[in-house]
Amino acid sequence: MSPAGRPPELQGRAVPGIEHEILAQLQSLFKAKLLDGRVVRPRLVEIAIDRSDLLAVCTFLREALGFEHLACITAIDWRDRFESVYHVSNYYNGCVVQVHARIPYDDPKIASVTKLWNAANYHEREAWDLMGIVYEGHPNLERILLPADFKFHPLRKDFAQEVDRQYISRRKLKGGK
Amino acid sequence: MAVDGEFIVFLVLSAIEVLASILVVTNKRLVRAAFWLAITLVTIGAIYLLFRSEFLFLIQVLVYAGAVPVLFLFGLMLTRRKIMDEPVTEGGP
Amino acid sequence: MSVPLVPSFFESCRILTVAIVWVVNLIIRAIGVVIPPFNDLADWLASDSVITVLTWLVLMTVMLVWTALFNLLTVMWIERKFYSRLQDRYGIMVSVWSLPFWPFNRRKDRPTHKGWGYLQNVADGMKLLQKENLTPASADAAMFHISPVLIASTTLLIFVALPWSSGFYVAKLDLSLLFILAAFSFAPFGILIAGWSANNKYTLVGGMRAAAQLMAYEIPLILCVIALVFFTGTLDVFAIVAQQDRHLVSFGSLGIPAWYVFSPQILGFLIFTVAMVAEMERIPFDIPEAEAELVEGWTTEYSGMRFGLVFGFKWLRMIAGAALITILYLGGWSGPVFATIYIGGIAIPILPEEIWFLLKVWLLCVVIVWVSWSVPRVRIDQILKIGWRRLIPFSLLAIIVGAGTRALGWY
Amino acid sequence: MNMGPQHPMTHGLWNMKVKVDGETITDAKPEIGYLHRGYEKIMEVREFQKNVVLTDRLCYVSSITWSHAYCLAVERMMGVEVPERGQWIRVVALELQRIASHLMWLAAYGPDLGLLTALLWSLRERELFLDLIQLMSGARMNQNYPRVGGVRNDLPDNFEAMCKRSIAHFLEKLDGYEKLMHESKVFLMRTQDVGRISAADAINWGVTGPNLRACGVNVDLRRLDPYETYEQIDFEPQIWKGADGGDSYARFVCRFNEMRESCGIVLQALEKMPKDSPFRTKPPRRAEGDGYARTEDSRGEALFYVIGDGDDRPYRVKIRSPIFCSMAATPIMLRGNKLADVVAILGSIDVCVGEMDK
Repeated sequence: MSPAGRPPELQGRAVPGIEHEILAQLQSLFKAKLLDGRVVRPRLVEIAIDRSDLLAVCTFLREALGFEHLACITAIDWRDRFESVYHVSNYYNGCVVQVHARIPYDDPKIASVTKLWNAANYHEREAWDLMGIVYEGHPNLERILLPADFKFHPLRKDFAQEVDRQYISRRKLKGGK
Repeated sequence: MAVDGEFIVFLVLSAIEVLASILVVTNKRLVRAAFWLAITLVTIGAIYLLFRSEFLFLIQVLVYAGAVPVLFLFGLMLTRRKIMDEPVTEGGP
Repeated sequence: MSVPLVPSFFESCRILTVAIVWVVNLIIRAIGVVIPPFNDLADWLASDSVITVLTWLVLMTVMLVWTALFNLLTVMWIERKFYSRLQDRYGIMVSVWSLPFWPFNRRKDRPTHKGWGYLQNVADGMKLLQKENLTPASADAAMFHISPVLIASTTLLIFVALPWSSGFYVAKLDLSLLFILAAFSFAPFGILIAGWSANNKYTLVGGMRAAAQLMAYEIPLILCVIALVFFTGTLDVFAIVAQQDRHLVSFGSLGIPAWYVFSPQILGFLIFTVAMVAEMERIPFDIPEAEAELVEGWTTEYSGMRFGLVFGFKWLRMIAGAALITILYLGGWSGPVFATIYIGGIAIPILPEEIWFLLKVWLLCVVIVWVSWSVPRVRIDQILKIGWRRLIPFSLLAIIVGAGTRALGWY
Repeated sequence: MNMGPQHPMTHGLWNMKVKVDGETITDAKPEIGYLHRGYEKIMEVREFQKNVVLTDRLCYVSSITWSHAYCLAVERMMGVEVPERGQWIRVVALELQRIASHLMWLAAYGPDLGLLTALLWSLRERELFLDLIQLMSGARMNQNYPRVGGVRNDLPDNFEAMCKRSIAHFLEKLDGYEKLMHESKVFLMRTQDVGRISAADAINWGVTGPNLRACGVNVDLRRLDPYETYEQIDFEPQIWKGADGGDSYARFVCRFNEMRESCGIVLQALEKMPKDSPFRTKPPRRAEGDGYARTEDSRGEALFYVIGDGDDRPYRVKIRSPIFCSMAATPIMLRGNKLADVVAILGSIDVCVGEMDK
């Protein structure tokens, strides 16, 4: 078995230097499809891909490299594009791959990874709820934190907060203008 | 016929019993019918008491008032309440 | 071999009634000086048959105050104090000086929350009395109102046949044991009606559970009594206690008493106690109102004093159950007497039978409380499994043991 | 049947829709979001340091661990290195908070099973640790103690002695707990073979922390992805060692033993801590880039992903709460059990609604 693969028993300890190996494997397989790929710090690899390659990368991570745990799905509004960030973690060597999947702003759709990790179920629902990214193939994409009749996706940057900065001056407290 | 206390008690008890047993068969709400059934059985027991058969009275109460209506009610609980002529609240706890 | 403090409850109440009537008649005759027909009223009141009727009324009142007020409050207080100590805290400590009106609020420096807290339960009852009685809109109102009455009245019915000592009783029945059991067996009916009529899923499930549990535990209860009857040969609780009022092994004046718990009936005693705890719906078996999953079980929809009734009468059933265990297996009110004073030929015991009986009952209550605050709740299917698969075979075994030892003449 | 939002079973405000057949559960569906306060949005308009106040309130039972996770993420984004003494103090604070949180869980789990005595006992012991935390940070709840770049203040002089005394007292009391819980037949009847979830399912559904270790999976982020000075501490992650884990009892045992383990970590940390050295650095005001931190919270894996765009406020903060993910797996645990087991199962996974709904 490859060092990145699954040892028979969970050691519960991190394997040093594993992040370079995983990045190398990803780069050798996906080559140009990786828009960005670097080792941030020990046990953290960051890669960026287009949304069309998401399922291929995720399947490779899970099936071949043993990344069994989907820790988190973050949706980010970069004003000109969306990003869906997947933190996928490996229990065998303690490595985390941070997958940035880029989504165009006018068409916020991406494939769902619920088939790979059931944990994605709630995360994707939450991301849809708060950011409005449609995860195609999700079994039950409905609002989870907000009321079912809520009309907005509040984490988008164009959803204004009441005040830009929470600040009360002493003058105001004393009753002045 | 001399009207003595026991006779009056007997009349009252049997009146209650007859009334209750009529209510058993005419009542549309099944749990109320079961309640009247219990009343009927207890009054029958009380009539036994009138005949000085205390043991029979206690056994009647123990078995026919304590156990049988409970069994009936237990069966009724498993039925849906919709068959009764009452509004069914949707949702609720 | 103790002596009762109240040699005859009825006679005591009669004396009390006669005294009351005498005082009332003084007033009536004073009016009768002006309006003569009132003298006839006074004579009528003092007549024998009226006194008898009045005595029964007074007797009922005294018994109600004794059981439902004094004993209920005391056992509640004991429980609350006891489990508070178990949990490393003081428990209720409100003293009478915290009452907000004269003369209690006179001294500002008196600590108001360092008392014994006995009146806390009274205050809780007062609070419940002031609350509104709500009836759910979709409930079967008549049945909903009837069931607390049913539960409360049948619970009080137990105390008709349950004696507190050889003199302190309401009625002396030949079949008193059977009567008590019959009165006990009424409660599931009321609980089922209550659970069903409130039209709430929690109460419905709670009522079903209560009925299933009580039915499962009534059977070993009665089987144990059957096993005991092989020994006693009677269903009269007075006779049963009298049989136990002797020494099995004597060491001088003291000795091991011939209680049925020190006989082959020990098996029956254990089963009876477990079944009784289930009948009381105390914690290892309190799933009918498992507050964690069923809010308050079948009492969820009750409010105000109706809730107070069904809640408070749980303790009354506990007293009745503990008293029944005491009578059947722990020698009832029999106990050694340490000193008896004779005043004018009337024996006045220092430790009368009532004290012995209450001591045993309360101690038993403490043990039950102790158990119920140190174990978690059992699940419904486990409860029924314990009831049907364990207790019933063992109670049948108790019958066999009882009959066998009796037939072979070993006991 | 609705269990919640106002129900004694729910430790907070959420709803469990349970479909029952008689008393057996056929299906369940958690409904959450009643306590959603929009943390991720609010945090975008507050400065980095001020957000610690908010993260404290994510879970009021275990606030230090949450603030710490946030601070760690921000520090990694800024590239700030916390001085060594600051790291050790954080370890002490984290473990004390973990014990306090577990005791709160124990206090809630007891009444779930009808064991009110456990509530009073564990709240009594929780006072010890709340007092310690108060001594350290000045507050019993919502301490606002970890700061970006270290901790707010140094440990007081008498802290070490007090800590040792309290822990010795606590370890004595834990034996009494074992008598009340582990050795009680009724307790075993209620918790064993209830709410079972297989290790594969648990990993796939994203169950983390003690709930995952109860399935026999050797994952403890303090070991697997060490942060602060956990690498230098010798401790044993509490894993269910038996053949059939994943039930309520295994979860209970793992959490229970973790308290004991945490005591050991605190004592070690107090020994190994360098004395009289700086405990915090001054972080930059503005930062750009992204930083993520995952820590072993008292309930599982807490993950913060913070993105800065060069301003003094985060551009985006993502909170991954462990209970949010465990909640997705509850239908698997509940299915096929009895209605009365709902409390025995949901109590054992230690729900905290504050962090679940964000």
